[in-house]
Amino acid sequence: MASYPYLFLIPLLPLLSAAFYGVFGLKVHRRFGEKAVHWPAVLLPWGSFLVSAIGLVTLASLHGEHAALHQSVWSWIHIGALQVDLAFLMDPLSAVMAVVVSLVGSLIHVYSIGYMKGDRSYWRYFSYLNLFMFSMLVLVLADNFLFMFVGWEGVGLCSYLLIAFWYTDREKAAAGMKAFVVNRVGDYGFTVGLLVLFWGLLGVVGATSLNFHEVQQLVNAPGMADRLVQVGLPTAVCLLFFLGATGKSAQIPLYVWLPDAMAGPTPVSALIHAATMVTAGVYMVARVHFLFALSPTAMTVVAVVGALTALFAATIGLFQHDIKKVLAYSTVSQLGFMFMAVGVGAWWVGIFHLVTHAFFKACLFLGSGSVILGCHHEQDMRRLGGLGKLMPWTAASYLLSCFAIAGFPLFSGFFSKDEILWQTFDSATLLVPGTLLWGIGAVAALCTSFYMFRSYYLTFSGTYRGGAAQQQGTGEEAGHKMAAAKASGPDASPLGHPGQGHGHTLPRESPKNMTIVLAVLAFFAVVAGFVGLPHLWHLPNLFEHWLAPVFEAASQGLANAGYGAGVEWTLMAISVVIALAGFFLARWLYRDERNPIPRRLLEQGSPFIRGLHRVVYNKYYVDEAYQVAFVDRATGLASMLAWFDDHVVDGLVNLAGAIGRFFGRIQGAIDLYFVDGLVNLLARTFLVVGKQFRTIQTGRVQSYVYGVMAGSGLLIVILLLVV
Amino acid sequence: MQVQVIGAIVFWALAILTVAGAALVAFSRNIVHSAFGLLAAFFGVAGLFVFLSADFVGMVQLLVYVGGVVVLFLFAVMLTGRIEQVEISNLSRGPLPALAVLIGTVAVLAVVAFQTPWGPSGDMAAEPTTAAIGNALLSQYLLPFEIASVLLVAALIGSVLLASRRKEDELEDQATAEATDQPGDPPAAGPGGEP
Amino acid sequence: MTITVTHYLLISALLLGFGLYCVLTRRSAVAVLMGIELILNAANVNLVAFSRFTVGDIDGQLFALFGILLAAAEAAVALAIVLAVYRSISSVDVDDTSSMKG
Amino acid sequence: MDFPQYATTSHLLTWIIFTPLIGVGLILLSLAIKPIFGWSKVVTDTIARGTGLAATAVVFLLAIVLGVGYADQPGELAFVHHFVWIRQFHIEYFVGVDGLNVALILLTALIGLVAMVASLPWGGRIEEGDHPHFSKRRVPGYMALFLILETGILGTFCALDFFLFYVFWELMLLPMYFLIGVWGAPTRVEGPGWIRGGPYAAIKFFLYTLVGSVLMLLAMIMLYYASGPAVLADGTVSEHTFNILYLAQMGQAGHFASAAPILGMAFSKVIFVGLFIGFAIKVPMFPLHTWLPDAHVDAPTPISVILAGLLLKTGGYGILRFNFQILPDAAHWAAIAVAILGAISIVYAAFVCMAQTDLKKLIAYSSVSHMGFVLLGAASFTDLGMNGAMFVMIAHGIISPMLFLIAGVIYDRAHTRDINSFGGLAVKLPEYAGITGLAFMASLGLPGLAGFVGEIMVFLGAYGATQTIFKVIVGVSAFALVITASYYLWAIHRMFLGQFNQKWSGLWDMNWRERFALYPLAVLTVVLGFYPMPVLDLFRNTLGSMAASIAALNLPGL
Repeated sequence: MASYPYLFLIPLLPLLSAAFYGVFGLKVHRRFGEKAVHWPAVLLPWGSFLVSAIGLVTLASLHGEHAALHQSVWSWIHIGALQVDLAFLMDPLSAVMAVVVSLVGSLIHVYSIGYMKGDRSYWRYFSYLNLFMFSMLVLVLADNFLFMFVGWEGVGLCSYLLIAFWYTDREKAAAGMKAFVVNRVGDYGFTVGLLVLFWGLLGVVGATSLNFHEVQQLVNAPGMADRLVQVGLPTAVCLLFFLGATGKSAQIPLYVWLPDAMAGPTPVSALIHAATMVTAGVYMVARVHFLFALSPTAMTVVAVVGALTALFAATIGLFQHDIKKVLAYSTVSQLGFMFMAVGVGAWWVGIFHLVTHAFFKACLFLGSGSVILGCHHEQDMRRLGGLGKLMPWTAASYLLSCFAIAGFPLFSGFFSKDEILWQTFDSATLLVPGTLLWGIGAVAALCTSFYMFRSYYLTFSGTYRGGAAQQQGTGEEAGHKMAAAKASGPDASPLGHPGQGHGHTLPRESPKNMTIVLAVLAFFAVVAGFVGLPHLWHLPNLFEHWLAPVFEAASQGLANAGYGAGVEWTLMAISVVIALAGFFLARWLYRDERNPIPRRLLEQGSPFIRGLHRVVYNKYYVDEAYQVAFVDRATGLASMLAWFDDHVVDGLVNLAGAIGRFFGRIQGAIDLYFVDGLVNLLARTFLVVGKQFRTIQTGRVQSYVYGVMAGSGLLIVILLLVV
Repeated sequence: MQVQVIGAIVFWALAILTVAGAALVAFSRNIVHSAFGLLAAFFGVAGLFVFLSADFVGMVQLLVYVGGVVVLFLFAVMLTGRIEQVEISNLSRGPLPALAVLIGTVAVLAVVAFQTPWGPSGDMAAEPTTAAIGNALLSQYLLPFEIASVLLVAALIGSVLLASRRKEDELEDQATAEATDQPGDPPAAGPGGEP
Repeated sequence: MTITVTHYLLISALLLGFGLYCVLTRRSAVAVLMGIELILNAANVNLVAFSRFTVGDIDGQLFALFGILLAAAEAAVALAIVLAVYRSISSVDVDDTSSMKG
Repeated sequence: MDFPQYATTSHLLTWIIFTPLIGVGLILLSLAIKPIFGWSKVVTDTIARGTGLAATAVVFLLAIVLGVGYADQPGELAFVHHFVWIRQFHIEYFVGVDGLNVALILLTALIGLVAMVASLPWGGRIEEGDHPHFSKRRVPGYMALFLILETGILGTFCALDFFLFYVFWELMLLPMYFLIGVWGAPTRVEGPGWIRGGPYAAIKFFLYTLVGSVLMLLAMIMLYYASGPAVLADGTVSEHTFNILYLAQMGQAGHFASAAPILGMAFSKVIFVGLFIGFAIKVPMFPLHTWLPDAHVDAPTPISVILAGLLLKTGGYGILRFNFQILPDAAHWAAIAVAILGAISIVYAAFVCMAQTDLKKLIAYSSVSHMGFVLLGAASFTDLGMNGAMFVMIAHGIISPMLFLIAGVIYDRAHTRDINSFGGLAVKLPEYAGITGLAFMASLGLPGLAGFVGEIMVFLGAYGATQTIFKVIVGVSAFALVITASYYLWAIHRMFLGQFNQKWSGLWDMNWRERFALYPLAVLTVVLGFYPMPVLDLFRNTLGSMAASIAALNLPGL
């Protein structure tokens, strides 16, 4: 492993900016304006990108299986068996991730300049965003599980902070909280998985580590894999890690936070909740692929959960009205595809889809952000429309990305998604037939194509419905909503930029820095696929080749069903048909308002259809079920335990105190009435007797002398009598 | 023989003087007479001490009692009453019970004195004991001696204090508790502190 | 006729008796104090007599000395008290000093 | 048995321990000469504050000297000051630094200084009425008691003679009682009868810990009489010994394991339980924790800081120093029970936190939860677990003071700690919101901050314990990760987020006094999160060999 002393710069540069603006941001913003905030905050991530890119090039010049750059900054925790450094590792996998993250991240920083313009907390936004870059880069570049966990939780934190960015809105704040807590459930799995792995290795192999490469070496040591499988270690560890991945990557059952996360600013949704952070789970599975490879059970679980999520989320996406919600469910669905890929052992495909998805989904989100900005924070597609003419750049990039995500031939999504479906179909490693998963994936792909184009047509074609809605009676509600949005003050939303009038003027195209970013991303969305051409075409697959040193060893152990080229050609054709079918269906239904079928279907459809729609529209009531099953339980348990603590545990203490007091009282009573009573009795006796004797007590000394003498005489008499 | 007879005569004379003085103290109606009886008794006792070859104690008896205490009594008598008022030492209670006590006590003690076998007469030489007493006081009895001196000083001071005329109106004790602290420093204004 | 300890004891007993009588019968505090002095002298006589006749050393004399000393101190303090009392109630009658009687 | 001689090598520790007492002397002196010079209250208050600050600062500097000096010889016994104190009972004055206490001494010096800064007069409005701000009431008394308290804590950590330890242990109690009772919350006028009309919390604290002390005293005396002959500082042979190091030596040689049973129960187990209850009350461990929330709620801010940051650590330290070092066999016997109680503390207190509406109570319960980690880690008898337990103590010793300072900041301004009554405070108090967020994140164990390092080490260590049941215990207690995140985020949510509650428009952001107290801790939290090795180096050799030696005894478990 080659040492490369500049790796630490990649995460450090954004961190510097984040720390600086976190501490001094408010003052800088107030004193020097927005430019002073965004120039350094935007340039430093570009610096990260530059260093990553140089690293990538340097890496490319190395050869062999262990081609990797490494840098250890300092010892982090060295206790006993735990030897963990703050160390960075750039192998082909993390190099790809680092470059994509820093590129997309930097682009979105640029985009944010326009999007966040005029926001009261401009500095805070860039500070958080930089912090996110830091965390994400740590996540991908860490050379051990524990350090990776720093980034893992760090991105969760940033996600929380950015979702709740407009925190004066309690719902948005709550969405952030939900994201963090749900992620934390996943982290529970990750943590426990870490423990099991660490001690399991020590128990079985006799040595242990949390370093990726060392763990891989230990696992791959001759004969060890079988012994590990025998004790079921890989399955346990992988399932626990996968729980972590479902949290971070919004898979069933922990996907619920992602749609709510759209409460954050749209660039954030693009960066965190589409392009980078949510793919961390996929990356993590790819990272520990050598363990997954040992456990067909775990792989099956991953693939099945991925497939189900893909379908499940895609169906929800069909009927959403909020453009960002559509994209959110689409993200969940696409993540499901990626998990299908890594679940069937086609890790490089998963990463491939991750990369292409990062481009086109970021582009889609940023496009939606451009729309939202242009339409005064209107997200409901029923009140958009016809924007294609008004916002040509946005519309064009959005359309290109739709082609990409739907899997139109030669667009990037086509290569990655098609490869996933093929690999799934061809897989024989799983405990379920690959063809079944392929079927699910194909349906999901159809849904994807449909709802993406639905969103495109609803937004960009037809006529603009936003301004008109104000005059219509049916738009009453919308009017209130907008008024409310404005009333919530400057901090609640970035409304009120100069140049973005408050009036109901027609939407206009976003500023240059945003459209350029859209264009760049759209370009990548179109062409990124060419690095990973199918084998079928007998063209070099650069991407697979690049990642081969990482995955090669593990993928040899996997079995293929061995379908021939003919089958693959067929599947590819089916994919194209699916994409086209979705496209045409959506175009037919939604290209303009003329087609009455959707409305009629809803208004006059059978109760079944309406019921189905309602269920799907309400996301199958999963949130509500979770609320009842977990949140209410937890809070109920909490108040119960608090009551218990207050009344039983503390009650016992107070009872002990009370018993003490009670006995004290009894003793007091005894003291008062018995002990003291005796004394008083004695005293009273003396008093009474004394009163009688008082007559004797003359106070004259002489009398006393008589007494003394009488006593002496008595004594003498007694003495005489006795002796 | 001769010496013995003379000694006996002197003894009896001293004994009679002592007892007679004591009787005078007890029975005289005039307190001044009582005081003089006391003088006689003290003198007799001093002689008896000398007779008992306790010459130093006898001298002390003479100095302290005859020279000091009796004078003190006379002063007290004179300061507390008029000399002419002879009735001042009236019997307050019937003398008979007191007489009974007197006789009883003396009788009992006499019986004891006569009946107890006192053993052989001591053979203490009739020589001056002053030196021996001095030695004993400064060695074996040093502590009681010192304590006694302290006691005397205390008695001296005490009696002076008691006997001296006290000022009627002593100034009131002005030592009151120090004026309590000023309540608090002026309120500091907090940043942005508005009610 | 030899003088024995018995003689002294008799003298002492008489002194004690007269002292007691004095204490018992007198109303004047000064006279009562005189009786007390007689009683103390009786004790001293005893001490010196026993020292001379039965013990044979000077310890008794020393005790007698201390007795004298105490008697002198007592007399001084007591007479001072009497004076003070006289000043406040113009009487030295022991029956009159009853203001502290319970 | 062969006893190494611990000769006096330095008087530094004695200076550290008693410097605060010198300060107390100066404060009393100033009061004594106050009438002579006719000083006003302002003058004596200033003198008292200056003395307090100077004393704690000197202690802090001396502690830094100590830390730097000790860093060269980690694991060794150093800075020993040793002489015979009461010969009849073989009691010695014996203080020294080894891996177990060095970090805690440094922590004490730091937190003492921070709490002193937080005790300086508060720049805000003076509260009118009969209950002015604690920093302005009876200042000389407060400062004197504060310094006595610091001496007690320092002495507790430094003492290597059991009797001396006990003396300092008790020395902590009384100042605390008065500081809570006199400078704390005003007397309650409502509530059940036992709460009204008296310093309920202070009395509860005092009695509760006194119960523990009594048990400890009994155990100490029994241990003393069961101990074998040893030598004193001057080389004379003593019949019994209070020397903790000798006691540990005897205990690890099985001396107490084979001692005559008490009432039919094994000697070492009885002693273990006695000592453990005494320390567990201080920790505090479920179900002996209920004094803590009350004490915290009533205590003034700096006292809460000391209570959470230092006093609780004396319990954990005691368990490590006495229960585990002297009675390894009984520790083996009780390990699972201790771990289970620790896990219950972790999860249970976390749940209780969720239901709290009083910010200070929430933080207090979170302390219970976090101190559960100490028990869990220590009871695992693994290298990682014990080091983790110690690191959790250090981390919690930095984080919980932050939390209580934070609670103090808002209470000083709003005169309430009811979380539900706030809302949207981040609008008005951005800096405060930021530092609160950092502290909460650190407390919930966000990786990269100090809390995480300790927690993960405890989990790793406890999971690797030889007893299988530890795996279940860890699995359950790790769930506290989720609950902890929930209650902290929920607290942030209710306090800082949402629409700004106009009721609090009169609030203002932090002042410099609060910054001086909070920022060093915040920086330390971050630094220790990423660079914990300097601290770990201080004690890892000691705890590592301790874990190894206890594990090597290979005794049967429960």
